Amino acid sequence: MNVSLTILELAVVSLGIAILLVDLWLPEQHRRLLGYTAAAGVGLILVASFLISVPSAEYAFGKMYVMDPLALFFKRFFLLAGAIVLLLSVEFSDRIETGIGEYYTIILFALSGMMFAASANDLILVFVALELITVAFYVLTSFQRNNIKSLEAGVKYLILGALASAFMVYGIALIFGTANSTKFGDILAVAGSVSSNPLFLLGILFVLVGLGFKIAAFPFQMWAPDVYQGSPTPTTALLAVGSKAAGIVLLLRILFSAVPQIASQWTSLLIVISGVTILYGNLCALPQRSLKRLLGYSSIAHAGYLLLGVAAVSMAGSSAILYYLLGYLFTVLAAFTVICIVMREVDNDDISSFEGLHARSPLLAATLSLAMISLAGIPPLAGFFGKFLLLKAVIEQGANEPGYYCLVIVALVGVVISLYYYLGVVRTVYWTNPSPGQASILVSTPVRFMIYACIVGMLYLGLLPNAAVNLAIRAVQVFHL
Amino acid sequence: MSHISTITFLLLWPFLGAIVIALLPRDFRLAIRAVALASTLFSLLLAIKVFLQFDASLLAPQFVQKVLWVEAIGISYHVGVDGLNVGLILMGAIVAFAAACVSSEIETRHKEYYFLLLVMIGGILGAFASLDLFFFYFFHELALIPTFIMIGLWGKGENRIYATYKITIYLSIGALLALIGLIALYLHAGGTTFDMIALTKQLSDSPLAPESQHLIFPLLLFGFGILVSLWPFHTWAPLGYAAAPTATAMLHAGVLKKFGLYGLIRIAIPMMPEAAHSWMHVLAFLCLGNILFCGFVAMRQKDLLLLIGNSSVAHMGFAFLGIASLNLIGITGAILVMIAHGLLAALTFALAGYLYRQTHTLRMDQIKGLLPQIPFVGTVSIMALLAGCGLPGFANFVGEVTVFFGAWKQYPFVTALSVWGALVIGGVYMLRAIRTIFHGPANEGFNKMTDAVNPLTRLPYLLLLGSLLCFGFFPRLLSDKIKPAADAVAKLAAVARESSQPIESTEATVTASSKIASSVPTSKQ
Amino acid sequence: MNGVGLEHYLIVSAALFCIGLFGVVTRRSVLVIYMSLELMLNAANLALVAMSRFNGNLDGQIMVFFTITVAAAEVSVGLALIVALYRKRQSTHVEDLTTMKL
Amino acid sequence: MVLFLPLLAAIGIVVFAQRNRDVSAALSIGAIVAGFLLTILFVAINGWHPITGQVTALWFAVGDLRIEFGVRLDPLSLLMLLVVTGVGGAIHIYSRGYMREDPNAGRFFASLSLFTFSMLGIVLSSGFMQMFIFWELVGVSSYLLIGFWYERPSAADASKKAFLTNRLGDFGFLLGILMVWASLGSLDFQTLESAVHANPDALGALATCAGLLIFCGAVGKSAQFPLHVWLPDAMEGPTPVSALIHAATMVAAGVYMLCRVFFLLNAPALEVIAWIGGFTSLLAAVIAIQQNDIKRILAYSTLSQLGYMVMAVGLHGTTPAMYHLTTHASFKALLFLGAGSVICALHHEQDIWKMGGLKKRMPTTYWTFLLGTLALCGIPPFSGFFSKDEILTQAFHHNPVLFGIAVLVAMLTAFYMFRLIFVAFRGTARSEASAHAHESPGIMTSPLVFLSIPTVFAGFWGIEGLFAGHGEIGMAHSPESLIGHLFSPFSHAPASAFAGIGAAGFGIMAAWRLYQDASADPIPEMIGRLSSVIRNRFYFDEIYGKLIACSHDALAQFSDSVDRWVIGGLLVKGIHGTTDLAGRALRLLQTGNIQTYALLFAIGVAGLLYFMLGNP
Amino acid sequence: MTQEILFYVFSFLTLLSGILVVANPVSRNPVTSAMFLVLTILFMAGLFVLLHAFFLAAVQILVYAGAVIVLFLFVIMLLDLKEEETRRVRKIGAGIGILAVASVFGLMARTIGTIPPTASSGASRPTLEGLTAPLGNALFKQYLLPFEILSILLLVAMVGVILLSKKDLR
Repeated sequence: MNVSLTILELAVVSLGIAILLVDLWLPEQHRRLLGYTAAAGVGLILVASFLISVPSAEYAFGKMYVMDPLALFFKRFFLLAGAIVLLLSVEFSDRIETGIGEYYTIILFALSGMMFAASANDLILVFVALELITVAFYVLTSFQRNNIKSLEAGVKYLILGALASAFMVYGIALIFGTANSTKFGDILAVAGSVSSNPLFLLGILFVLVGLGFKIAAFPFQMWAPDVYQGSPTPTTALLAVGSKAAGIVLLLRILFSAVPQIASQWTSLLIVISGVTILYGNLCALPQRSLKRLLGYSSIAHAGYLLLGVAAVSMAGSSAILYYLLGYLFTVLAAFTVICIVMREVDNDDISSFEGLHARSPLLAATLSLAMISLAGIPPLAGFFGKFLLLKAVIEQGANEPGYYCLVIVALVGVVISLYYYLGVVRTVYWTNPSPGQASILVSTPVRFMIYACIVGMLYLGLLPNAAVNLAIRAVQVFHL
Repeated sequence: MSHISTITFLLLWPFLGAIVIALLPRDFRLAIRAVALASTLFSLLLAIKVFLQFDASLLAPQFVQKVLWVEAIGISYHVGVDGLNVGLILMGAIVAFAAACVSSEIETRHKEYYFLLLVMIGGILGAFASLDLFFFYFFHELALIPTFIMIGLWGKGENRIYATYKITIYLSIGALLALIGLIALYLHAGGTTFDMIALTKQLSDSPLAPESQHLIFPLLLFGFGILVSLWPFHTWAPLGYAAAPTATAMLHAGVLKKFGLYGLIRIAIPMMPEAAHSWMHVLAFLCLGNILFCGFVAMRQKDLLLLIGNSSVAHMGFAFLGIASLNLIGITGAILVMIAHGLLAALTFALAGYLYRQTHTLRMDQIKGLLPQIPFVGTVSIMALLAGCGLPGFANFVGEVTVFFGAWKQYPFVTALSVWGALVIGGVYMLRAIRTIFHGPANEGFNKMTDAVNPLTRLPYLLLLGSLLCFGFFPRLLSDKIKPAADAVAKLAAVARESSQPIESTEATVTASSKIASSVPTSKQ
Repeated sequence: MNGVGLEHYLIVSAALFCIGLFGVVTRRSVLVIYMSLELMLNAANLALVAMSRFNGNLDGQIMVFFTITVAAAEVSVGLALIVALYRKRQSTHVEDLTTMKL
Repeated sequence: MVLFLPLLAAIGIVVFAQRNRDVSAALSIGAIVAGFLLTILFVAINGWHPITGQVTALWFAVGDLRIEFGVRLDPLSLLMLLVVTGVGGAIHIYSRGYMREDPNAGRFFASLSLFTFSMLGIVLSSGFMQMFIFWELVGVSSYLLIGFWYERPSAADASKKAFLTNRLGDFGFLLGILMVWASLGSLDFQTLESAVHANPDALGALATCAGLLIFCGAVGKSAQFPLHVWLPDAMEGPTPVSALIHAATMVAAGVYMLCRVFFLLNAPALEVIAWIGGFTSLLAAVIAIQQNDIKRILAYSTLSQLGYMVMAVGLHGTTPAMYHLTTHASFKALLFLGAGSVICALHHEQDIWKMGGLKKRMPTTYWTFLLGTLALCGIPPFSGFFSKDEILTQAFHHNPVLFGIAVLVAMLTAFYMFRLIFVAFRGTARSEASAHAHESPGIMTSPLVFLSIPTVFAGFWGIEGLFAGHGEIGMAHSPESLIGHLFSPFSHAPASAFAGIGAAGFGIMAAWRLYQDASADPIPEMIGRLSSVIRNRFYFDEIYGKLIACSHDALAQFSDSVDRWVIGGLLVKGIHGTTDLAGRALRLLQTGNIQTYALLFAIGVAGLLYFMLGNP
Repeated sequence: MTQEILFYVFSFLTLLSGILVVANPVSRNPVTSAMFLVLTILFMAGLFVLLHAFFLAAVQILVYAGAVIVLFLFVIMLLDLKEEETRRVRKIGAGIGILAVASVFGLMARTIGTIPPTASSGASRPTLEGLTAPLGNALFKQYLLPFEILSILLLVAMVGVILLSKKDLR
């Protein structure tokens, strides 16, 4: 048993426990420090993760846990996201009346869940890791317990999440029953014989339901807008980036490591889900006035784009997903940072409260605009190249199955629709003038630094994607495609 | 790559300028403007240098620079010039400088404006200089975004927001269609490289299967077509240009719009000649929509900007016609039209912008008889409008006539109608504009106009007009440079023609020519 | 146990699962919804145990163990939420939880 | 050299001397006079058949398309060159006086020089494309000149109309050029000519069509029916412009072009050309007799004479056509300048019924005008007689019906011209202005005198020799042949000669009878409604107006509404609206009620299962 | 044979009480639902016993009946929740719900019906005994990692519950 492979997760968990404990003795006025410490700690772990290199897959806990380039990629991804979200939480801390220390801790625990999920090589571990994430998010979502919206979001997320979990458990049961194992390696070994077994397929479908809920894919996307809107902003950010990425990595692992044959049989399903998700998210976002809710819908649409890569069932598609997620990370976090800071001034995320932002804070305005532009998939930002790779991957498959071309068309329609509302945000930010009462917004140094980091990330990925693409390509080599 | 090509410098200047502007404090208005002017001027000088040093006798692209960008999928930063784009780059640089000059009309948010302007210029120049499919598209998109934002922020008129959305959505659809086509092309060609030169060579050696060609070509045709306002996807253009700030309209209508045409010539036709043959008939008839339909629409416009916008759409029809003819003359003509129209559109929009600043309206039922008050601008405007209806001496005439000669053999009927559109319809609306706005008695309320007296103010107009006249008088400056490259394209297209059914086309010619015989007496009225 | 095979257990678990699902879909008290969710998880547990038994593989039972724990954790968080919510709204009705919509 | 002098002058004026009237006038006049002298010098040195027949330079070439710019010197172009520079020079000088008051004279002379340049370009062009280019340039410079007083709505409208009508003709011309190029593969006159000579059927089935299309160009420029409407309106320009453009040079370009490309025209095409020419001349003559504006009378007379020339071309008579063109250029320019002198003297009064008795007050003008009139009417021994006679002879030999028309037109010509003379110059002054008119200054009368020289004598030496190609027939003409020539019309075709003279005489008599002392026009009473029909030019303008309104405007309106409602409205707005609606409708699913979400979740699962497992 | 009868009895009772949890025609009181839930869980424990999962049966009763349901009841009592008010009975919603759930069940049952009957014919007689010792062994050796993760999960849940339900914090 090679426990040392889990060093990163262990570090995060220890950090979480440490924060929890330190919080007990820390005086009120130094709370801010706690957040910075947590962020710095995560950052440190992130840096440390670069000391680890995994030339080939290594296993621990009886092949339940795997450490391979894909896992490492996502661990770093989550660590990065975690560091930024923690910084964001510090910014948000005055709006959480109680237990900010616990907030950081739970974020860290959720983070560790995501990191475990990245390494999951067994359905049981998948389930447990996902539940850790989910339960942590139940708490994070309803953390503003004096805010009815936050509580409501928590309840909604909890009920639907538990529903999805139930399906997932049932699915795991069925898979276990037919393949007689929950380990991916074993499933892959017997998949040839069981892939025609309807019970096995049913199991896979139920597991997909559970994951579909996590990434907010159609038809399990209903929760996203409400929860995005109601949750505290850092939670939303982490939900948008971390939870979605965790769902995606598990989806990829299960589909392409455990049951690749089934994945290639089910392309039509994936195509339909991806297409409908894109359309649904974009169409619903059109008339949206609440920016967080809009981003909720947009996250549905982006789940659809990510599913493009899944639907392609190819190395190119998977690597495109990884790249896309990386771009999405910077973009969404930048957007939520701005929202978080602006909402600190006015407790309202209606788009109208962003009017004249350019005059109140040019940096925030530019950041939000850049984020929107990147989300819309316009060069030179990361979103463009990600979409480019995804579309390329899908078109690549078009020769085998014409349905892919329809999917491409749908994706295009989605992109065009999305332009409308993304640019609507940009318009509000720049076209209008601030109402007289609104003062200019000050941005603290760490946040400024963070924003710069996000912008640099977006630009770097958009302008010099070579390294990231290579990284993604190396990471997806683990799949059996 | 040890050396850095002049072209790279040419692209770099606007971006460098943009960065410098981004770093300057927002109160340094003069410095910001100076940086913008200087960087575009440097680009212009480099473009002139490239143009003069360009050796038409070499078929390979020159001033090449190639840096691997994304190794895994074969994207590289690859720029260079050959006959197809050398003129366009020069034109783009001229228009860019002129656009920077006329930007003095901007009164708010200089910093953002000039930043976006320079990014747009860099993108435009990059799109035309790229020899890599990805960067070709990338730069174009890069230039589009500032366009949208500038229209929205500094645009004029009440419905600029609607116009912004319309232009955004339309152009995005077009660009995305083209993107799909480009990706599909890349993949069908083996998925190893985005390099245009390599792809062209590879595809001429082993052409794509006809099914693939017929799948990809329409994507490119309509994708690029929407970008160039191919009828009936043109409605964004007049509206958008009417709403755009002057420099944006100049750059977009003048240069960026040509991207689609350039793409057709550079990519679609040489790489998929067979499909090109079967689709060019469609294009030929759609271009009639541009020439005649939009010409008629232009006749009805009451606003000068809308008139110019529609006429610019109509002019695109000639370039389409040239491309549709798929022969050396037609393609050369199309490029000439592109260059000429680029200069002309920039000039007209610059002038319209000047007038608008003076009058705050360009409705032709309100402003009348301006010439005596603004002799310089008026005269230049009249010359520009006359150039717009294809007057010899201006570069447009050369391009249009060349297109007609090129297209005549393929589509006599279409060409006849296009000639009608060029000579008669074009004449009607341009003269109408001159007649109402500049001639006739002056209208009350517009008697406080000031003419452009300052030499610096005059510079952009004179520069554009001078280039138009220069290329109009000495078209060989351009045509000799274009010809070898256009010939290569036409040859690739011709190879496919021989392989496809020749009988059908001759039949078509015969029927078409009998049509023309019957149509001439009626069309003479 | 000759006549009773895996499929019987599975049918029972499926039926129970669907009963739970039905409860989630139709009941309007959040508490009862939680209970229905418990039913669903229990149904899954039944399936797991049956699978485990008929496959001769203990892993299924381990999974049940985890499921029970997770269910308990979820329910506790959920109930805490209800308490918090009830303090704000004096209601555990789902129809009162619609401040965010459209 | 001759070609570029005016261009340089034009550029010079635009760049340096726009504000300075004297300099610009001097530049312009200097250029054209120098051109005239150079031409004479050239002819004197090289004769009518220069060794260097054609020099060209490649202007533009792509593939099969070679557009060359060249100078083609042959008798035809040299003659035309003389006409353009000579008559044009006189008009330039005259303009100096006529425009001395105008503040924008600089612009005027720039346009004038540009016009001269373009005209010379047409004359000297060696290929179709070059000719077309200058053809268009002539169009635009005439546009500038007609619309010189652009503040006047009528002038602005007239210039627009002229340009557009010309454009219509150019449309056909360009199509014709394209057609010729497509079948013969060249645009060079020389190459084309040899190709046609080598193989008369080279143009194939399209020969007639191509010929007629090219003729369209001439119809536009030479204002033949049905595109004649612009010419009378063009009289809104300053009078020297009318003289230059609409009498001497521009309108002659069409005829010149027809002569130049005569080899391309086959019999059916010529037939059509002849009839159009004949019809135009008759129509214009009829209209002319009921016009009251002095310049309009002259304009219609020009139309009529152009019809003559075109008819002559159509009857295979390029030589008579060119001959008449030459003589007509000089005497019509003379007449226009005379009219201009009158107008100037009367402070821009153009109605002949408000003149009268000018003979005494403006003797130079009167006598030169009379000379011009006599020439126009074809009274021997003035030049018009000889040229007209040749056309009549041509018609007599080829087409008796057209001959009849021609004679009738000759009679009408004499009638309306002498109506003009009698009403305007004889009798008594009918207005204040005419009573106090003064003779124009020398700078205006000297061109009149200069122009009256060829008016009187041009007929003496004829131009057949030029085209016959034998011997050098220059300025030095032997007196024997001159005398012989003088009477040759009577000797070799007496019928047509006498018919012409007779018709003219009859016309003069009629005019004398009717207008000797008339204070108002007696004709309206005599023919009633017809008069107003004639006076209103057979309502051509109105008909065209309606026609254009019904065709182009309707099409434009149609296109515009399609653009606005169908493409912009139905499609764009429709798609946009549908999308928006779909968004709003889908949004309704998000009721905020968790139960709905769960239900949809369940439905989703059901759907998913059905989709994947429903049909095993 | 006894086992067979017991299976049918327990199954029937499980399902019946399950139905009564969600759709009690008599009472809409959450307490009733909770009580029937206890019954369901008890009967299911019986099924577990039939499947020789003795340890799990015990856990089931202890954790669910002993802890979870008590928690439910505790909350119900704490909040003094009354009967679920019947506002508008959403017949359409319920109808669609029944339809959707029925179709899910139908599809699941059909899929389950496709298992080859060999599993039930007793050809491979199951021998697995769900005793405590092997379970514990597996749990603390092979499944140590998920177990530990679960402990974190419980920690998270604990922290969360305290934060959410505490009346006033500091």
